[in-house]
Amino acid sequence: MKLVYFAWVRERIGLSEEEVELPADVRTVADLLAWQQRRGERYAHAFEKAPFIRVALDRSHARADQPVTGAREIAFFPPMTGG
Amino acid sequence: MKLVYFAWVRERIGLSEEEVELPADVRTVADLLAWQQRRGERYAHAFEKAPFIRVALDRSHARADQPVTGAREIAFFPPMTGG
Amino acid sequence: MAVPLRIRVQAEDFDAAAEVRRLTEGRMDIGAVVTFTGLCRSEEGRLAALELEHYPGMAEEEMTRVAEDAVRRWPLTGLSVIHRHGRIAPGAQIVLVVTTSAHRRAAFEAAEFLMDFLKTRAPFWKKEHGVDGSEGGWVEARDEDDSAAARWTES
Amino acid sequence: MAVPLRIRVQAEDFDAAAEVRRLTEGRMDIGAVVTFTGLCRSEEGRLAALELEHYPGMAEEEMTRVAEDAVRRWPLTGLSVIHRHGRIAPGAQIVLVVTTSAHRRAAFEAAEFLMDFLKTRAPFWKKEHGVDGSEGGWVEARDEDDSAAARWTES
Repeated sequence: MKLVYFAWVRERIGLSEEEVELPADVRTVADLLAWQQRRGERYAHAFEKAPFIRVALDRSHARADQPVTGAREIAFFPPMTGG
Repeated sequence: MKLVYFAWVRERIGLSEEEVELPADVRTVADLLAWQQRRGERYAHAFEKAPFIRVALDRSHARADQPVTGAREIAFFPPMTGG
Repeated sequence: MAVPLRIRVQAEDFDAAAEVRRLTEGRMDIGAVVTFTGLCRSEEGRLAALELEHYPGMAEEEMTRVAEDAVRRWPLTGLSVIHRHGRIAPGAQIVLVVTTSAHRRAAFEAAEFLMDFLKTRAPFWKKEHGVDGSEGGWVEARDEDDSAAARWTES
Repeated sequence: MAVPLRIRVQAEDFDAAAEVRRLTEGRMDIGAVVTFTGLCRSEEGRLAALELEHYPGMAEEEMTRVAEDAVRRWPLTGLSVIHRHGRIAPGAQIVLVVTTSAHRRAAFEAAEFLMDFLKTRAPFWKKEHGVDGSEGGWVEARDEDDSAAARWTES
């Protein structure tokens, strides 16, 4: 599964994308955010305000309770500031 | 005193402007509209829907109860349709 | 600092891009530019032209009053209003409003306010000319325009 | 008839007048054209530039979803949205929305709706670069933008 990062989430992790295998117990967006926090110092820092981080599944905004199963690309980013 | 007319008010009267002396008992915009209705067939036709006709005193929109005394130019026209 | 107001009544066509440049050039404090352009519609091919009559002098004065009102109500950095008169063909431009501000909400609201009040307060009247050579008569004012203007009443 | 939608994400600057021409040329059924242009502010001379990061692919898709929503809600005759990415200097253009319709209210409301939802749904992020060479950090999302978007909730 491909994970992609933007803005300060990308900067804090130090990666713009990576390929991962998700543990079997990571089923929803909320599970995924909690798992990210446990992946070491950089991830803990990037995801310390997990409720503020937005997630997109295959380029569509996703809610915390949405299942991640089957997604090919999952993106993590701060609230948007375009326009 | 100068009276000026626009749009279908102008067309019905057949004049775009005229100089008049107002009778002494014409004090307000409402008096003036009533007086115009009594000035012959063309005026009666132009002012038959007097409540719909707008009046401007010296180029400012005026209400029916406003006094006309002292005005140099009084304009009569239908509701506006610009923009 | 006085807000630049530009009010014009003219027979000639106008260039919205040039008006925008005039308000924005050399400035770094503008975040939002809204333009409204009103065009002449053919009404399903029925119209050959609209003829716009106006009250010279009062048209400019009334447009200025509405513009000054907008500047009092919203934090604008600039504002242009141009209204044409005379004969205008379908597809051609009739009216332009440009508002600029640091933020988008002020620019949008002020532009809508200006259009609503131009429609109901500026002394312009439209007469239709049909493609069959007929004079289609004077366009009637719409109640909708009065209620659009009424929603801006300050409480 | 399908409403022409034009959605672009690009590094290059854009020409609002050309976009308006593209939507209006040869048509006689359009009475109202609204444009919104978002510009980069210098924040009192503090900023050297904004850097706009975006999520390629999702940015276009999300802008298209918002545009299709606008077309469903208002009787538009056309719509263009262009959003730039990359480094943008104070005074330069960031975003453009153009809406056209027979009537002004639809064009105004749809343009405001598009801007409110681009701000809160399109995946773009602004980073500040200071004139002193510093990286000023990422611009924070404003609650005001969320409440601006919330007012369009269909009841």
